[in-house]
Amino acid sequence: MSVKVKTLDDLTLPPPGADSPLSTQEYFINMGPQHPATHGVLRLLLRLDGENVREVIPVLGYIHRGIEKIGENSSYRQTIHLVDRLDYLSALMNNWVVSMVVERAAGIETNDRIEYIRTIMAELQRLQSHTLWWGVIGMDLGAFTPFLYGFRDREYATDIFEETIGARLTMNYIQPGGLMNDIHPNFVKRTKEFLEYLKPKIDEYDELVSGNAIIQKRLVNIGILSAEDAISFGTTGPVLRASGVPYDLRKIEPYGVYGKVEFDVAVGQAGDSWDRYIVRVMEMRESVKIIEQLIDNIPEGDYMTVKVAKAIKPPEGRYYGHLETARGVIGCFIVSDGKDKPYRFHLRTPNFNNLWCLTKIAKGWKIADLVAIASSLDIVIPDIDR
Amino acid sequence: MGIEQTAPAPGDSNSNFLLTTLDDVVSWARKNSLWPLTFGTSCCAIEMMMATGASRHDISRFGAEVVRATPRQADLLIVAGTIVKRMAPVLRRLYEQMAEPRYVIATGSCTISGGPFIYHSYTTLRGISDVVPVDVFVPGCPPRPEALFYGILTLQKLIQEEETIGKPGYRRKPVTAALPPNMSIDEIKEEMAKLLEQQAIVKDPLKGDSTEFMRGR
Amino acid sequence: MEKAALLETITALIPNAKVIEEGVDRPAIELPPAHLPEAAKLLHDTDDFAFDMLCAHTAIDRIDDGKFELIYQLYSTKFHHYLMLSVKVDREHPVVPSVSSVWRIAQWHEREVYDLFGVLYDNHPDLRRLFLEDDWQGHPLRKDYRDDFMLTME
Amino acid sequence: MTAFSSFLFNYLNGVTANVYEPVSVATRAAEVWAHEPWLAIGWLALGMAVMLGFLVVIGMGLIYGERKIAGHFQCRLGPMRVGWHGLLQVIADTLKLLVKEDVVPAKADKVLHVLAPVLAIMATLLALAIVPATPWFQLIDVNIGVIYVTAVGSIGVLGVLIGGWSSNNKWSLLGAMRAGAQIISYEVSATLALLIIVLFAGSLQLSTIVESQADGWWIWRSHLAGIVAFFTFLIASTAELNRTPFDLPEGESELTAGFHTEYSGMRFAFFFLAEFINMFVASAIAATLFLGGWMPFQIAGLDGFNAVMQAIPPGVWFAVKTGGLIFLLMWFRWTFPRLRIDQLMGLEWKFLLPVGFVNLLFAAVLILMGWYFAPIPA
Repeated sequence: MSVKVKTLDDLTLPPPGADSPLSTQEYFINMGPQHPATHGVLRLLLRLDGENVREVIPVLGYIHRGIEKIGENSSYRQTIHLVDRLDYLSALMNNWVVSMVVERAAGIETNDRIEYIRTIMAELQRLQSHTLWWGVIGMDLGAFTPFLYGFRDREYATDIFEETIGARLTMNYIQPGGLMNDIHPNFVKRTKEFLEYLKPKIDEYDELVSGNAIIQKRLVNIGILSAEDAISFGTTGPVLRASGVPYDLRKIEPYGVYGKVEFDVAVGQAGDSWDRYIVRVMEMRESVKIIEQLIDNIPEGDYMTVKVAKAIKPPEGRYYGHLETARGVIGCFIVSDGKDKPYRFHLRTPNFNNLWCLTKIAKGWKIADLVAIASSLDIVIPDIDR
Repeated sequence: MGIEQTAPAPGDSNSNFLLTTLDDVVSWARKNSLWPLTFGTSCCAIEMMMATGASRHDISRFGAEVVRATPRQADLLIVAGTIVKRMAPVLRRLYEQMAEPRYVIATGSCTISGGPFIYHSYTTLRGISDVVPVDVFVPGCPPRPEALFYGILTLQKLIQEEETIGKPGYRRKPVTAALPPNMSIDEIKEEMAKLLEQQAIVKDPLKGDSTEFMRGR
Repeated sequence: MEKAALLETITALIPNAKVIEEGVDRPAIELPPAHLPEAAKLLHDTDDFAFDMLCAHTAIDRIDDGKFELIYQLYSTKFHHYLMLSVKVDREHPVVPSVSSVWRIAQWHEREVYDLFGVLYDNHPDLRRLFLEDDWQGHPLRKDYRDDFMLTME
Repeated sequence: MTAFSSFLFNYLNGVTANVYEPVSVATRAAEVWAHEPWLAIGWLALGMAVMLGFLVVIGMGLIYGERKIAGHFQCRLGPMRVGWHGLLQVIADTLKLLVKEDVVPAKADKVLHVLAPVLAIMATLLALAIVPATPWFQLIDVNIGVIYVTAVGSIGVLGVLIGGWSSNNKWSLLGAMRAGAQIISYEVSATLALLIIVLFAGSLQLSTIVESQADGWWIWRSHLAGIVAFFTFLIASTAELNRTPFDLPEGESELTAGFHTEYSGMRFAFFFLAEFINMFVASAIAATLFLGGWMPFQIAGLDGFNAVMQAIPPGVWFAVKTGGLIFLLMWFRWTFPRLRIDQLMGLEWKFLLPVGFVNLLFAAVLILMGWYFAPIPA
C-alpha cells in the first residue's frame, strides 16, 4: 500500500466556465491569516467566481502552539493553565473538563459547594462569551455599534471574575479536587446585580439587532446545515442545536449541579445562520435562569478537597471526559501510565469540528455570506489549532 | 542598514531652532494619531479589543480608535498573542507593508519570551523581537487594558522624544512598559496623570547615553 | 443500551472485535486495522448502535511496544451511548484505512493525526498536513521527536 | 474697490432688510472682466481661497463630528485628549498623514495609482463649487446645475474604479467592482429624484430652484411626489457615498479596506476626505432642492413667526438643513448593518427605480394639472 501525501501546491483552478454558465475565470484569494473577518489567524483559501464562493479551504496552524506536547511534559495541575489559552472565552469550562477527567481518573471526590460554584462560574462565562459573540456578529455584518454594547456588558461579568479569581480572561481557577480559592464575599451580591442588569440588556439586543430587517435578510435561510450533516461533521453546541438536534451535555449527562436546575435547551429548526444566532440569544436567557436558581443556595463547605502540594498520580488507563462549553463539547482524553505526568494529553475541541462544516455550508454563497456564516459559527482559532 | 551607528556628539548640528520646533510639531501629530492595525492572534487580542473596543476603557480618547484593517494605513502594530513559526513570516510581512513611521507594541508574555509555551513547544517563538523591531513591551498574560494604555502612553513619550526630521531612521531599543512591583493604585493613577499631562521630563536622547541607540530596521 | 449488552451485540456482529476490559472508563473494543472500514460502516449504519458521531480521533505513541494506538471516540445521538474504538498499527509502517467516508469529520481528524504522528491513511481524499507547513520534517507528537528549536527540560 | 464696498453694502443690507440678490462669484467676475480684469481675477482668487478653506474646515469638522457622534452613540466619549475635547485630533491626524510614507506597491500601475485619489477629490471639489450656500456666495452658478452635479459626481466613481484596479490587489479589485456597480446603479435613482424637482421648479439652475421655494419648500408643496423623491434621493445618495448600510466597496469585515486597501498616507487621506466632502455635497444638494436651500422656514399667515425666521441669516438656514441631513447619514452609519451585494442591486433595480419612474410620471401629471400648492414662479 502506498499513500499519496498532498500539499497546498496541488490545488488547481478549473478551466473557465467549468462551474458556471458564463465563461468566467475563477481565482484563489486568501482570507487571512490577518483579516478582520476571521477573528484571529485563520486562513481561508477561497476559490471564487466573482463574488460567489465556489470552495472554502481552511488552512490551519498559524497559532498551533503544541499544547498537547507541552501537556505531556507537565504535571496534571500544570495542564490546567494550558487549556485556559485554548478557547480563552470558555476558560473556566476548559479548566473544568481537565479537572473532571483527572478527578475521575485519580478518584478525587468533590463536595457540593465546589460543584455549585463551578456551575455558576461556567454559566457566567457562557454569558460573557455570548455577549462578546453577539457584538462580533454585529460587527461582521457591518454594524459597529453592537460590538461596543456587547463589550460593555461583558465588562461587568469580567469584574465579577476579577474579584474572586484575580484574572480577567485566563482564569486557571477550577482545579482537580476543587477551586483555586473561595468566592469573594461580594460574589453573590454582585452576580445578582449583574443578572438584573443583563436581563433588560438582552431585550435591548433583540431590539437593536435581532429585529433589524437587514440582519434578518443577511441571516435567514443562509448557510443551511442539515441535521445529518451537522452530526456527520461532528459539530456540537449551538451549531448542532440550531440544526434541530437537542444535544446538550448539561441535559443529557448532567455534570456539576445541572441535574438540580430547571432549564430548557434552545433548539433551532432550519439550521441556518439565523437559527444559530437566535439559539445563542435564547441560551443567554437560559443561563440567567440557571444562575438565578443556584446563586442563593450555595452550600457551605471547603473549596478544596485535596492537598495542593501532593502530586496527582492516576492509575494506568485511558480516560475521556467531556462537557459543554459556550461553543460545544470539549473532550479531554488522558492516557496515564501511573506517573505524575500524562502519557498522552489530547483535547477534542469544539471549534475544530465546528469549523469544518464551513466548507460545505458556505459553498455557493457570496463572500459577505461567508463572513456572516463564519461569524454565526462563533469560532475561536487557538481552540482549533491548539 | 542594519549596522549600529553611534549617535552624534552632543551639540552637533541639531541646535537649529526651526528644525527642533518642526520636529516637535511632527512628533506631536504622530504620537496623537496612532492608528492601530487589527491584528490579534490569541487571548491578548480579547484584552486588546477590550481596550480598543469597550466603552469603559475607550481608546478613542487618545484618538486611536481608527482601527485600520489594512497595514498600509496603520501606524501601530499591536502584536497581541502568541506568534508561532508559521505566523512569523506573515507578521514580518505585515510589518513591512506598513508605511513609515511605524511602531510596534508587543503585548503579553508570549510575544516577550514565549510565555507559558517556552518548553516542549516545537512551534512557539520565544519572543518576537527577532521577527519585528519592538518599541514597547507590555508584560502580562494577558495584560489588562490599562496596561496596554500604559504601553501606548509610553510609546507616545518615546515618539515625542524622537528626532523625526534630522534622523528619521533612529529606533530605540525596546522599552518595557511595566509598572514597578508593589505600586499602590494611587501611585499608578499619579503616574498616568503625569503622562497624560505630558509633563514628564524628557531627557534629550542625543545628549544622553549613546549606547541607548541603535539603527533600526 | 447498557454497557454489557452493547458490547455483547457488537462482538456478535463484528467477530474480530476484542473487548478491552482494563484501563478504560467506557465501553471499548479493539479491532485489527484491516477490519476497520467494514466495522466502522456497521457501527454507523446498524440501527441498534447508530454511532453517527465521531467525537474525537487521536493516536497514542506506544513507543515501548513499537505500536501506534489509534483511538476513535464514537457517540450515538439517537441512543446516547458511547464506544471507544482502538486500533493498533505498526510504528514502522503506520498505514490504516481511512474512515472518512463514514464520518465526514474523520477526514480532518486523520489529517491531524498524520501531521502530528505520521500515521498514513489509505483511501483518504486529501491527505495533507493540517497544522504544520508542508515541508516540515518529522512528526512532533511522536515520543522520539527532537529538533533544534524545541527546548526540553531534560 | 467699489465692487467690494458695494458687495459689503449689499451683504449688510441683505442681512438687515432681507433683500437678497443672488449673484455668484463667477458672475461678479464676469461683470467686471471687461473694464477691471484684475478685480475679476481677485474675485476668482477670493472665491477659490474661500472654497479651499471651506473644504478643509468642512472635511475636518465632519471627521471630528463623525468620531464624536459615533463615540456618543457607542456609550463612549470619542477623542478627548488632543486639545479641548479632542478638537485638535483631526489636525494631528492630517499632519501625520501628510508626513507619512506614501507607498506605491511594486506591481501597481503607478500612474493610475497616483491619479485615482486626485480624481476622487477633484470630483468633489467640482461639485462643491456650485453649492449655493447663501444668496451672496456661490462660486459659480451654472445654468444646468442639476445635470452638472450628477455629471461631476460620476467622475468620483472613476477615481474609485481606477484606484481599485491599479492597486493590483484582489481585495481592491473586488471593492472597486462593487463600487462601480453600486454607484452607477444608484446614480439613476438619484437623478430621477432630482428630475422631479427640476420639473416643479422649471429650471436646472440651482439658484433659480432655491428662489422658486420662497413660498414653500418643494418637499411639501408637491404633495406626495416631493416626499417620495426626497427619500429616494436620500437612500440613493447614501449608496453613492458608500456609507453604511451600503458601504460594500470598503466593507471592512469583508474586504479589509476595499478599493483603498493599498493606499497609504496622503493619498488615502484624499479618499477619506473625498468621502466626507461628498457627504456634505449630497446633503447640501438635498437641502437645496427639497428643503429650500437658504430659504427660511415660513408659514403662511403667521407674519410675526415669519419675520423671526427671516431674521436668521440664510447661511445659518443652509448650515442647519445640511447639518441635519449629515447627522441623519451618520445615524444610519452607526445603526445599520450592511446589505449584501445582490440585495443591494435588487433594492435599486427592483424597488427604487420603478418607484422613481412612477413618481416622475405622477409629478408630471401633478404639474400638468396644476395640482400643487403654489404656482410655478414666473
